[in-house]
Amino acid sequence: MDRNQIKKWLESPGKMGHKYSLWAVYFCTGCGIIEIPPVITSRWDAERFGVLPAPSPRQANLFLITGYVSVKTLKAIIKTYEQMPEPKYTVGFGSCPINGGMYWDSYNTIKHLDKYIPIDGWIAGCMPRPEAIFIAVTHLWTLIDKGMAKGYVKYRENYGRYRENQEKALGKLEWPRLFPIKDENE
Amino acid sequence: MNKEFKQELESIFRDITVNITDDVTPVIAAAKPQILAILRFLKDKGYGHLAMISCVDWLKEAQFELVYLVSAYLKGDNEEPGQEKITILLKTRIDRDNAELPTAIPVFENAEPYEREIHELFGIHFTGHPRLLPLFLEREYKIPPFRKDFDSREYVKEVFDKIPFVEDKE
Amino acid sequence: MRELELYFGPQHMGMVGNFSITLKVEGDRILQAISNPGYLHRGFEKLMEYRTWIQNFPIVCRMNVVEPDSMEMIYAMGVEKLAGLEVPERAHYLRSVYLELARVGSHLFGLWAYSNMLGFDTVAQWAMYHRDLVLDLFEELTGGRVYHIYIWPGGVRRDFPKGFKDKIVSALHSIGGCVPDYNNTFFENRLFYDRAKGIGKISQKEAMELGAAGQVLRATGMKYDIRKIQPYAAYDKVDWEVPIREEGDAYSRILVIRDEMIESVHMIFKLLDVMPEGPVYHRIPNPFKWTIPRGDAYVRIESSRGELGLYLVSDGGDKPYRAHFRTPSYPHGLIILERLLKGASVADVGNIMISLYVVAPEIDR
Amino acid sequence: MVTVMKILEIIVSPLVALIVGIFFLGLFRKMMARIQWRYGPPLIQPVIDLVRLFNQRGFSHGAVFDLGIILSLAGALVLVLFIPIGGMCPLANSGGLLVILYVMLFAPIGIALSGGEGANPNISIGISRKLILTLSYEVPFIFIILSLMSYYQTISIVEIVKAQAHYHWSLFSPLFLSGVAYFMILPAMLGIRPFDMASAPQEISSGIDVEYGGKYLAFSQIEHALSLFIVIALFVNLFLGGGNLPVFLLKMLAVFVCGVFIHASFPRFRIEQATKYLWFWPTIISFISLIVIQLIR
Amino acid sequence: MKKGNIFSPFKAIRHLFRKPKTLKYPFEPKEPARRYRGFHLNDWDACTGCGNCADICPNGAIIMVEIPEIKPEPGKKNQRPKLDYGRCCFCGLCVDICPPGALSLTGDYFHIHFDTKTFSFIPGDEKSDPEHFVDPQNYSLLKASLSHRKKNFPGFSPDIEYALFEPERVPMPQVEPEERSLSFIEQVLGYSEKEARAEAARCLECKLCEEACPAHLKISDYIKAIYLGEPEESLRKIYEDNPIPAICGRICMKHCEAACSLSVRGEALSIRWLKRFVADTVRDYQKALQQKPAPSTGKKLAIIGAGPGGLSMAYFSALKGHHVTVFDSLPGGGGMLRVGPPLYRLPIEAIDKDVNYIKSLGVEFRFNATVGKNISFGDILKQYDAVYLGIGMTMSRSTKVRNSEKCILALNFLERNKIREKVNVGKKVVVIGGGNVAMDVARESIRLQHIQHPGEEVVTSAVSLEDWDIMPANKEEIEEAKEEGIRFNPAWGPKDVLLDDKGNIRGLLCMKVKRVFDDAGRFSPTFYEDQEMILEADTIIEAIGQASDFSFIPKEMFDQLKFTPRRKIQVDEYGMTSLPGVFAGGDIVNTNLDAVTAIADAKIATEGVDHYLSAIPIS
Repeated sequence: MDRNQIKKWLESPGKMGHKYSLWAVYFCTGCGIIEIPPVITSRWDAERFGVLPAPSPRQANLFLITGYVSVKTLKAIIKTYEQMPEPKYTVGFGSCPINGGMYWDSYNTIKHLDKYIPIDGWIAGCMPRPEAIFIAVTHLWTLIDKGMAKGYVKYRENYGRYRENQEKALGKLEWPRLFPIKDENE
Repeated sequence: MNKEFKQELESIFRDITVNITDDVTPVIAAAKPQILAILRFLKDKGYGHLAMISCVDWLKEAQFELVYLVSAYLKGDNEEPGQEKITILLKTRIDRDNAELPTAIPVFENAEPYEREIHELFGIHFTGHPRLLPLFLEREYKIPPFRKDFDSREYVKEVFDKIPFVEDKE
Repeated sequence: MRELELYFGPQHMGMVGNFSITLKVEGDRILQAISNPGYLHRGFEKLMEYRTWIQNFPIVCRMNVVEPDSMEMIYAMGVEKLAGLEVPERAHYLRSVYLELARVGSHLFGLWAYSNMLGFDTVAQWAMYHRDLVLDLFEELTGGRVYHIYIWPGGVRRDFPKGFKDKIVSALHSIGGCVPDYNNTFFENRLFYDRAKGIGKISQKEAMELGAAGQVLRATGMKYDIRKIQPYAAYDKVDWEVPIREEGDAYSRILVIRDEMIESVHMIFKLLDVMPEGPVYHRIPNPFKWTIPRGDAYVRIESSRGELGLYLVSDGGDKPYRAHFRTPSYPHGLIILERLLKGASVADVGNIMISLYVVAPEIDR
Repeated sequence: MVTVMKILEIIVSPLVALIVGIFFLGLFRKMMARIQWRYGPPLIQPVIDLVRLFNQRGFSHGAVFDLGIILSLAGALVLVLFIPIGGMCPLANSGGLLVILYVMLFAPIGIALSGGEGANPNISIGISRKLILTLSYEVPFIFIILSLMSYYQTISIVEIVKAQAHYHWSLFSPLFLSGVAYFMILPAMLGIRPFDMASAPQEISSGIDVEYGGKYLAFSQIEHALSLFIVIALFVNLFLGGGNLPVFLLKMLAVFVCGVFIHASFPRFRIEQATKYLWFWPTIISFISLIVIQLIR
Repeated sequence: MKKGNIFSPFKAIRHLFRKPKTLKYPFEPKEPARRYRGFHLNDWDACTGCGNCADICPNGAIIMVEIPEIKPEPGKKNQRPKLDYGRCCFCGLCVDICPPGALSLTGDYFHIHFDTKTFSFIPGDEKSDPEHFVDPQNYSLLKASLSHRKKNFPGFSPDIEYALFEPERVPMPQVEPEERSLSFIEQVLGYSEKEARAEAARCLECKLCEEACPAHLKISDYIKAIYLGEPEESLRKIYEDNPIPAICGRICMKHCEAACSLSVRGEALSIRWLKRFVADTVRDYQKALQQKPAPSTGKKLAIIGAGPGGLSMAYFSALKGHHVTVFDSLPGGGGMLRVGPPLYRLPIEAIDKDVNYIKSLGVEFRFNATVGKNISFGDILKQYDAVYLGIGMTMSRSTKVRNSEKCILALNFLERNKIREKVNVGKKVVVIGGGNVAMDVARESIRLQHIQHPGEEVVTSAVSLEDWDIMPANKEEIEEAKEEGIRFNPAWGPKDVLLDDKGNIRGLLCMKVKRVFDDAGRFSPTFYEDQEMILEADTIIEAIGQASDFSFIPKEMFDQLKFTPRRKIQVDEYGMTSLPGVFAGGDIVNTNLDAVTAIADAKIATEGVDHYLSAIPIS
């Protein structure tokens, strides 16, 4: 660790802590999850960078949305995302959450995940290789450093519209609103 | 699947056609009321493995075709060798409107999820089924999605593509 | 004690795949378990009706992420049967080798999931490491790590690259060299025996009644393996054994998986020895004009989890009229799991589920 | 001067416990990683995690939820004060083993209190498992403590350590069987495999920790680090003869490494299997030991 | 397996002291496999813009976008595929279908971004997109993305062996050269139905051919109809744009096949033979086509020349309801095609089949009527509301070297052989010229020699100014001519026709050609005066080009007729010449000089005539 690092640690321990201690929600949303076990196990060992699977969303700060999102999963994703404490970062995996991927004409998968929850970064690939996940982590570090990974803030500020989109896709949601909805006209 | 078996089947059940085009997948076409009896007969004959129940929507003919695929497990004493190679396709056609069929659970217990799935995706009602609850789907669909008149691409355009992106206000 | 409703999954560390089980528990006992699939439902078979015969080839493998290869194989077999396509001799051998590699990879994944679920991450990590070695082989052969898109109607997509045989052999040797480690640490671990013995016990009669196949059935003592019963690819060209066990519990299921893995490795060596030279691909008709005569076909193969079937219907057009997959996890996950969980301990949910090798995406499709 | 030293000790000894405990957490992950053929996180990873957790918003389920975690943390901190750390023991003369026996129940009770507010079925299962486990190892533990007390005729740990310094370690005395029994219940007290069912992530999503996030989880982690320290320190003090600080820490490290080995080599027990195990071998051995000691005396 | 014990698991601990097996990624690099299916790479020079990749993509990930910088040319559209990595599944079907093999996948697969818009891009290669490809030493994993890619990083690349299309065409059954050079039987036998369907199945429907075809035939549609086993439907599709399929199916210059995307790495689809198959298979055009002309407009149109242009004009105008009269000096339809192409390529029956169908639509044909001789051009102008000139090039040019009047002109030679008595040729024939007409002449000549001098040694040699590489004749024609025994003398120019004492031809004196075209690309041959050669000959045929015969047009009108710098009649966008009501098309207007271009001209002129006629009152 050089001087620069130490200076950064002293200046903003929060940012640095989040950078080097990314705990991912363990949620197999789609087929991209198949590359997560190799990443967190011996061949690639993401724990070198402090990336760990967290058993509960309450403890996590990283949400890897791994692959296609069916309507039923979307509900679980939103629930899980709202359970995560702030700050939290989301990464969309592979083609499917970006623009529908190969399920672009499926009646039961959603096509653009960022319509429903904010996404801080996307990884190309079907599915992304472990290497790409590592590079994505380094990119996420940069975004955290620069303060650009602000998806959770965006979610809080535009909660009304997100909630509206969620209800369009899922029907009435049975759980209460996470934030009070601000008047859009303000 | 040999000739004798075919004759035996045809003698017991009337109005069925047994079609042996290929050694391993003989096709039996029967009418709706006979299905359960034939299934039971096949099970007694050793075809005790219901591989699956499939459904084909023949839109032009306004019919659903239910296909029961039954094959045989290995037997300990191996009395009729070669039976386990055979998968029998038992087909029946039912009308598309008010599609209804008796459940096959009394004969094959594992028919339950297959019938549940067909009920959900094709809208066929199985009388006597203990739980015809939704299996896969979360949303409500006006037409069950696996019917041929349900256009998935159109549906995506109607529902998902119309949801707007959330942009920052600046 | 009061009755609780416990949601096992989908967001759960013990859950492999996006699947959920609703448990009604009293203390540590499960009163009722309800499988709750559908988190991965994409309407796959509906999507296939929109795509031409060749366009379906890259997407069918997506149905099951753990072992996509058997999906490719069954689709290719279905199309070949409907269209009457010929497959070159060498392609049969390549397919067998490829499928057996996939079986090894898949079983290693299963071993990872099982030992991880028992909280035994040491073995879990080893197994995952070894699976990665298999994936490296796949990458070398097909250009994809997970989705290989290799078997297509009419043969396989590319021949072995140079020196690939040696790479297979060396990779499998390095996995095989660790079998004693696995034995010592996992399979001969008394705690594994304690945890798995007698858990999720199913009798042969019940298994047959519920439509079981694969290692669930083989663990009850029936040598039911479609590779033997109805040989496809090159499985009838070499000698091999179907490993079985008698008890029908999680312990024997896991050991059947282990024995099968070893048998597969031996089979690959045998296949590599007798593999003929020659072409590997008979060109399929022009993909934009390819129509298949009206008809239907049912084909089945032995995937790493049991009987995988495909009922394929063509109405004479350029697209499948209907495709319906009989996936092995379907009866295992939706009926047998519910039956076995009833009365079990909460601690054994994952134990039973993973020993049945329930893979969620192929249930939901 | 003595008072100043005492106050200093009161400040320093929890610090030492904390540092050692967190170091052990890091070492634990590092060693596990090496056994699993990988490099593992840097040694200070637990510190980074703690920094992160303190900077993350936790979610509270009410006052009791907060109170419970503080109670268990306070219990652990208090407990540290009763344990001699290389000759440094702030509360050496007050209570000794009996207090420890008593205060050690604080942590599970605190967590049970807090978790009861969490309203998550996983927590209730986790708590019941934790309590059952505590009950299970408490039986042999009490036998062991009784053997110790009757052998050394004292309830003060400092006295026991001193006595060992004069003769030989308790482990190589007639207390040998008690030592073995203690070693056998050590994983259960540490909450490591095969006895980590109370927080089994794959079964009940980390059980008691499932609703903790942010600083709550950080407190929980610190509590975990402290209890790791306490249990091992107790073992070192009672059976391995304590010693001055470096020796003491080395002995702790040795015990800890044995614990990691056990953790790395076994899967998890079911809770009834754990109870069965704990009430069988360790209980019998510690009971025999107790009888042996009574006979000797 | 044993029940196990609790001590054996501790053996795992020895791994504590071993070196971990983890790859220290990203500090230790790991290259993807050689066949890795990563991001796309498109060789823009090779890409034809055919769009097959977009058609085969199961996910709709590829769309074709127009690139304004690229000039479209025959066989190349100015479209390039645009990839959407929010859709792509990296299956590589696009690579396997790509006919030119331009598309491939690379080992690059990193693209991590917070903006989804960056996930779609137009793939290029190192040449067309240099700023996004960096050298391996400047390549950084941490910056790797779609705009930071490694140079020379091959992945899954196309392999013709495993391509999804069939690169080889179904061989056309032909009469063997030894046999065909002995008679005038038709050389090409035509596809059987099975062969035709197999060949039609190769078509990828990219429609590059349709753009290359001057008449823009709906090629992929009619080929699909053949594939589906519906030759009638196919014929209907052809007749939308081309009323002479039996002729075109034999002698078309097949611009389409040159443009065919399959031709880049394999053999082009034999579009011409498929058209011929349709024309030959359908026996009764009237029954198959069921065409009815529009109600009569009462307007009258005269067409001079019954060549392909005139026939097409007659067909299209007749369908519009005009009354059409066609004048031709020959005894039948077809114009130059009736006399030019030898019998072994275009039999008279095929021409008559097409002409008869057009006749059946109510078109009046006046054969053996030479305008200017039997009927004057002025009369035609008076009697008809509009006139279409489709006279083509009917006069052979001569080399004008000394004694060249002793030589036979190509068109005379061909015409006599085809519709009159055959020409007597000597045993040694020299053909001057390197174009297609020269090939026809030479090949006819060798047939005549075999017929007239059976069993004797005969020689036909061809002399052309152009060397092999620039010889204007089709490669196929040259090959076939070689097979039949023609001897070629490329890059020799005629200097003198040598006569013997009796005034008969003795031989041809030739000079070596230095170059044929000057720097500006104009035709101006220069010779090495010192290199000479004598080709012995008793017959010399000149086939160096043709010219039009405008002598039937009265002088004062001819003066009003405007010409382009290349001595072609100047027409407006409706095909009308500078004389009002006089339209023109075909070889006298365009420089392609082939039948299908004449059809294209006729299509344009039909619109023009229709427009023009609707403006004038009924006379």
